[in-house]
Amino acid sequence: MAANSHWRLLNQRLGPFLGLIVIFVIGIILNGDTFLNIYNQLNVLGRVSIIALPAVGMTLVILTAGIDLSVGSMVSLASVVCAMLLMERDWTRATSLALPIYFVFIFIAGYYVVRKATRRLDAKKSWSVITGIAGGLIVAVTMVYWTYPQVSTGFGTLSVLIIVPVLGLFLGALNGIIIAKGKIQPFIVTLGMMSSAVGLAKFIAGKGGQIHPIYFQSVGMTAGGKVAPESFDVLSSKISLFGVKLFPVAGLFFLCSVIIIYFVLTRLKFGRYVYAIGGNEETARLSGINVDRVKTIVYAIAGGLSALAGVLYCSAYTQGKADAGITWELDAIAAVVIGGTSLMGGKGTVVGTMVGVLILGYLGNILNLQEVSSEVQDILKGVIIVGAVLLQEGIFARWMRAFLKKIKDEE
Amino acid sequence: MAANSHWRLLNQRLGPFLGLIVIFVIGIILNGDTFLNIYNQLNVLGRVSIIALPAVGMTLVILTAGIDLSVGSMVSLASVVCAMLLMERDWTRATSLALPIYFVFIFIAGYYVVRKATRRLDAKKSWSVITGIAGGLIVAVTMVYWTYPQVSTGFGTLSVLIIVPVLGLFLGALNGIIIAKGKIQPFIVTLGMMSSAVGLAKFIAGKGGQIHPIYFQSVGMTAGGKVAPESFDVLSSKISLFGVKLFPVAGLFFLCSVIIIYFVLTRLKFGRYVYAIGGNEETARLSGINVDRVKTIVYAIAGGLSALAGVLYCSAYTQGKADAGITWELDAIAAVVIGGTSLMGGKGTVVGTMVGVLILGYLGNILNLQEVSSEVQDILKGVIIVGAVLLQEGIFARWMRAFLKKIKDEE
Amino acid sequence: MMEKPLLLMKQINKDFSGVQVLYDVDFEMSAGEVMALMGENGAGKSTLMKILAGVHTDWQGSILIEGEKHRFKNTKDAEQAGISIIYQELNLVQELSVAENIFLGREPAAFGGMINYPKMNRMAHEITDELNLNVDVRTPIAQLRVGQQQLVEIAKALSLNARILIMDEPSSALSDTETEILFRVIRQLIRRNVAVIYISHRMGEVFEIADRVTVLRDGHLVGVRSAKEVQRQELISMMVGRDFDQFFVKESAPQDEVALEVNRLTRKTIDGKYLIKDVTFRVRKGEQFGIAGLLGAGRTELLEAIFGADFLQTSGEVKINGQHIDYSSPEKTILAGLSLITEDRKGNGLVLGMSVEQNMTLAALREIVRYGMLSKSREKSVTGRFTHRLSINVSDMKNPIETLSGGNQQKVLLAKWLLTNPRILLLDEPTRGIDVGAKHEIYELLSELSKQGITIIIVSSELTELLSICDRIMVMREGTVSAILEHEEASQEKIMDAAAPLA
Amino acid sequence: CQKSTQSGRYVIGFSQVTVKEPWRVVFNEKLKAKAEEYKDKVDLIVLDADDKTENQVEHVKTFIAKRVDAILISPKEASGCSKVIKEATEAGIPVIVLDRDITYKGYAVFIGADNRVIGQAAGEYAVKLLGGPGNASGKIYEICGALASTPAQERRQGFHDIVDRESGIEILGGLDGDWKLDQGKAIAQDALQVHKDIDIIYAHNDPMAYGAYQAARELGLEKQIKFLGIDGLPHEGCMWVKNGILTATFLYPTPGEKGLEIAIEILNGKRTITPGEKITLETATITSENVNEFINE
Ligand SMILES: Nc1ncnc2c1ncn2[C@@H]1O[C@H](COP(=O)(O)OP(=O)(O)OP(=O)(O)O)[C@@H](O)[C@H]1O
Ligand SMILES: Nc1ncnc2c1ncn2[C@@H]1O[C@H](COP(=O)(O)OP(=O)(O)OP(=O)(O)O)[C@@H](O)[C@H]1O
Ligand SMILES: [Mg+2]
Ligand SMILES: [Mg+2]
Repeated sequence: MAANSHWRLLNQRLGPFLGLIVIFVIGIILNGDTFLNIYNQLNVLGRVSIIALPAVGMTLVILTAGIDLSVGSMVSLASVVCAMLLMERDWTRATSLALPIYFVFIFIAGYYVVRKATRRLDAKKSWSVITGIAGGLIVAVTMVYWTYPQVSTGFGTLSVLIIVPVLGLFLGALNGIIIAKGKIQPFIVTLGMMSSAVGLAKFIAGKGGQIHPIYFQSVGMTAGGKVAPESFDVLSSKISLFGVKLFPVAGLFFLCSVIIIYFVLTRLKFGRYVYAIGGNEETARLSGINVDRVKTIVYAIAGGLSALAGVLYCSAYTQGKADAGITWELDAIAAVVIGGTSLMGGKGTVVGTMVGVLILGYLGNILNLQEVSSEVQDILKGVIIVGAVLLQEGIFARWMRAFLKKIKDEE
Repeated sequence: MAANSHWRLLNQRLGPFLGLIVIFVIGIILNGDTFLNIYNQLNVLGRVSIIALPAVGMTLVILTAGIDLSVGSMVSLASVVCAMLLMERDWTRATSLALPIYFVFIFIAGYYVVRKATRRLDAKKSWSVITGIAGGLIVAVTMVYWTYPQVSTGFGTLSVLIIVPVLGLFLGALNGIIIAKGKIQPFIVTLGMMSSAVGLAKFIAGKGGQIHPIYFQSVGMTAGGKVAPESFDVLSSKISLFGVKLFPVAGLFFLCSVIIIYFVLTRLKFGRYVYAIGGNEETARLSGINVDRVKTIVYAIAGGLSALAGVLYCSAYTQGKADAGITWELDAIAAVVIGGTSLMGGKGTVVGTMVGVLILGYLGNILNLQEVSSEVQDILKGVIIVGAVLLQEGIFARWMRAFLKKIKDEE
Repeated sequence: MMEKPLLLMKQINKDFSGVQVLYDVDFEMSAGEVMALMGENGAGKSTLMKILAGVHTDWQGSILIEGEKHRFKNTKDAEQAGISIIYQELNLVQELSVAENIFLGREPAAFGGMINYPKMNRMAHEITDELNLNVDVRTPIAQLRVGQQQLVEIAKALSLNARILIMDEPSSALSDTETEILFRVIRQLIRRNVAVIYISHRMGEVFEIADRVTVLRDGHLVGVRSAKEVQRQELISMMVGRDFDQFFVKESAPQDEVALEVNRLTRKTIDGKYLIKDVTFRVRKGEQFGIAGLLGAGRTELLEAIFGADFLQTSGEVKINGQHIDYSSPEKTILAGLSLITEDRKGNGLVLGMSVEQNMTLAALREIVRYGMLSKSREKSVTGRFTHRLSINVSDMKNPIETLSGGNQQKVLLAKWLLTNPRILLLDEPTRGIDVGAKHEIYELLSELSKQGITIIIVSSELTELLSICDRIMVMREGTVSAILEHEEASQEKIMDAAAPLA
Repeated sequence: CQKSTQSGRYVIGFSQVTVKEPWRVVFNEKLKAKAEEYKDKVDLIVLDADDKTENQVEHVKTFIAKRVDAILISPKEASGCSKVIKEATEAGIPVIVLDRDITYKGYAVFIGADNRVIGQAAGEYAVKLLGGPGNASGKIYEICGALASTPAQERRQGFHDIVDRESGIEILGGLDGDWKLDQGKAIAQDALQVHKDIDIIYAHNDPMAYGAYQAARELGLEKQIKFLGIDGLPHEGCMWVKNGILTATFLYPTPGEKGLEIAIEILNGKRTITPGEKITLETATITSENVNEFINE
């Protein structure tokens, strides 16, 4: 198969972009200005931005020849926790889950940073450990001082933007560790996590998984005086210059995540290792790469980004609920694949994923503008997913050739 | 890995059974007679029997190192079509989809059978083709004579038991052909099919996917006089001897499918091919195995069994609807994996799958009897899926050994 | 050179889940020497080396380097101790570039974990030049061929500047010219006082490059000899545990009728690059027909084309006994009487998950079918027969195939294809990585088959082999036929300049 | 808000959260039927959000992009669509919220039945069946709808408002049947073994109640247990009541027609908008006596 690798590579690199252009043109033809106008464009962008984050994380996972079915339920869990942190006062199930994890994480992070630092100064190992612990504690404690009061007053935007993703990181890392240390199929592990995370989300939400609305003064809704900080509303607003709305804030998160991951994949050793593991795990291991660690980090990132998406969801839909991210994992995977990343691992780019996300986003938008019923949308979606991959793999081309050859032979 | 292969093999063979025994004992301890009594047992069996069929098909697929995400939506589609065939009169979307496929299929089947027969008699190729076509036509036409009148009178139990599974076979084969000829990951193709099949189900159900109830005279209800044949109710009844209910009819389908597939896998060339393809597809192809055909058949079987499950669903719940089988694919996969079949392909048994199905069935039953809330059930399910695999792979054992070793080294 | 040894492995014992494969093996060598490690397939050479390289961690015994005790937890540890290894199997990431593969896990960093690509590529380029491997170091490995990939492996090992360099059958994928380059490099290393452990089944090479030879048999150390003094026969008997008069066997009796006829066979990659071009030749019934050529000459591609092995479009005609055959898929060609034993045993020869027995019957299941069902008893008898005939040593036919050593695996493959009772047997590097004992047996088998009228077509990179067992040798150059030599007229030189690419 | 009066026609967009539930199918049917009556001056766009909040928000946004004259929406939950409905309202498009009230109260009108009231009606009926207020006694098994949804919580709440007052009545169960017949059946199958002496099974909708009936029938208990459902759709609940399967069901009226009428009133300027106005639709207790009038309508 390596035979037609050049051709395929070209396809996989450019294919997605062409696809995007095509669908965009179709959009213009079908809906003209309604489609083109800035308002609609920003809508599409704003909407896809949220689901894009798990897709970006998924890209890393799939590049290591893995899969993460739990991103959707991570979004759900995160949205519930986020909403409760914002709206509830005093200790709730949400706080008792998120905060301990958060502090432990802070501690560990601090520990490693400080330890590395001391190592640099070439101190003795024992020393570096001690200083590490000390440093970790200091960081953690300061954080406690900052966060703890918010338990009773309700949490601020910044806090949830840190605490909730950390929760995601943690659960993602859990996925990664089990996969790496247990040497089990990512499919199974994340399938399990998918079920458990949803259950957890429902449990934390209480009453078998009730919805937690988020109220804003500005939106003119209040629940017994309890409201979320206005700043949280900003997350779903649009940046405007001279009164012209230019870019959705969620879009920024999307863009940043893509840029960062792109940098990581292309410039950092870590990125090479991701590709190497996807390409040939055994070789990667024999080359002294710490495969287990890389995997753990990759799944952690996927979890973290999903949780972040959960936060954005809360802001966009002013609620947290246990089925917020249901089936998002499939959309994420679809986007990644349409973006030209191979499920076999080792091949693909995060930019492709971005394009894939946009393709799916515009598709939905156009079909809605066309008032196409949801069932037809489902049918089309399925066809397009398969079609896109067939195109990328240059299958149609091969079939054509085979066909022409047959005709020639007939003569 | 090969190191502890013996141990692993043992685990994978016996593990599931042990798991089943354990869970059974737990059931007895917790709920005593309520759990043990025949009625409850039959209940569980009856309930799992339906979801078991896709799992059995999934086993074949996974043995070829594939995956089929579309089984759930096949169940949905089948249930809708089945319900409409039973309850509607005259041409509906259901009939216009199912019947043509059905006739084409009959024709092709007849064609091959007759052609093979003529070949046996060592006739010329051209001859065998002609006779084949003739034969196919004859069979098809006779079938038309039998089925066609039912379009206006509503279909009988036997007819739906043939027509609907054939629809599943067809769509499954479509999966297989695209996967085989297109050389794309099964995950993608079946993901696409999943989306499309659900869409199709909704479309056929009409009004954006309404539910189609099934009425029986016996249950004393009629929808404008239209009722399904009583014989259809039998599919969800229990076989009883001397007034003692012995075995659910659905259970028979389950059992038969397991026995047949077991036979196919262990006694037929085809079965060996399935394992070979899962073990090393390239080798299989170079050994003269028609990989594409085997794959197509495997996915077709998965589709067919899922459709059959859809029919049983209709009988059990007296309705057909577009979300009947939603997320069943995940349960099926879970059952297969808990049953000790490796997602890497080439290793596993259908008996294991049967055990896996029962384990999940009893789990749900016990938790319900204990009135454990659904969210906790979700959490437990996730944990058990992962735990089961960890056990089978003998990971815990390995960790223990490593741990003990460490301790020894410390000394 | 009796100064204090650089490396000392004492009383090494190793078992794989209870199956003992190394018994109290001692291994010792000093800086600046080349130690050849020889032994039949499954003797334990690779295992011993993997222990030294930190791949296997659960073993008994001790490793001393410059008298200092070491116990490696992983390959990284071993690297730090100055040990690098070229594995018997290729260990490369197809998607990554040549340079990235060479420095995988050891990328020169700029700052903050960023890779310094210019530097890395420069360094990579220096090494590949040293090996006359002239490809752009930025091309993905996937576009290189087995041979070239092997050279990258070597480059990777060299880039570590190790004190101890282990080469596990590095030459088996290399043509003579490339092997020469390899030897040149080894000699340079020796001058830099590096210790080289060289595993090979090729006597000639061993005598050419090695200072001393350590011989293993069935996991036991048989002895150490100086390459200067020891005799070929002695080595063989040490390895095999028995003597035999004559090594190569050729008793083929080609008949007059043409068995296989290939006319203007051509195939291209999608990018229009010729893999083979207008290949035309005839092979007679019962003939042993050799195909020589440098790496990438298109030999594998030719065999695969005839056998219908992959989907690349192919044109031209193939006739068996004067009849056109449809070579669009192995399914069809096998029925037409063709069999192909591929280059890459693990990759596309065996099904590793399956038992020895099942692997053997995979291509000929119809042989063991009774009333449309597989009959276990027939399977047992049939496979038993061939196991005996090819003297495959395997304790239980139900064991997984991966527990057999290379040589025995190769014999299982032969059995597998003989079961299809072919008219024409295509063999691609059938003796690669196989010990003399097994080789000898295979030569005997081949001539026996040719006497039964089966046509043998054998691709090999070992010219001595081809020269001594083939009735005729076809030489390929860049996908085309450059010469077809009769047994008598054929010689190393003629073949080599027919094979050498046109400047 | 600029109307497309040049064409003299009104474009009205409707976002239906899902059509998987038969109740919503009837809902859409009746709404469309009503739209037919006004077809000379109204174009009705009906979109199905496939049970996803995101889709509904997307719908409303496309409606805004298309500058429709009015928006009808039957939201998935109280909070999800608040923001976008605010956006629409501020864009000058009157929004009429149907069936489920939302947290943002700036909309033009809310039309829907009160699930709590319905729950209470069910409770009162159950109490009556068990001996009337004060001296009622017996066991009731409750099968809930998707507990994550407000209707389920309110139907539960309302029921308990009444029944919890009765010391003689014991309420069991409360598992989540997710509105689905099959899950209702599975829950009942298991429950009926633990508690053989259940008098009433109260399910949050008719299909689940019917599922419970099927389970009881397998055990031969269908005669001694009474089944209460909610919704009272003509071809479902009513049919089952008529056939003596359900003892009673409680009408959960569909707000579609009313919604459209009010929308048109607003567009014609016949009705002035008082933000946050609520219109509650009446429920009704459907039993074998009165079932026919509900089927024939
Ligand atoms: N991973 C493994 N699991 C189980 N058995 C193994 C494994 N690796 C090697 N063996 C067994 O150990 C023995 C020695 O194998 P090894 O590869 O070291 O032989 P070798 O001398 O390298 O043979 P060859 O010349 O074919 O490479 C063989 O019997 C082989 O079957
Ligand atoms: N997968 C591939 N993609 C593109 N070109 C290939 C591929 N495999 C082989 N080639 C080209 O085909 C030609 C022959 O390759 P092939 O491997 O058949 O050589 P060979 O003589 O068989 O060498 P070997 O000793 O490895 O068998 C080479 O020019 C090589 O560039
Ligand atoms: Mg070896
Ligand atoms: Mg070759």
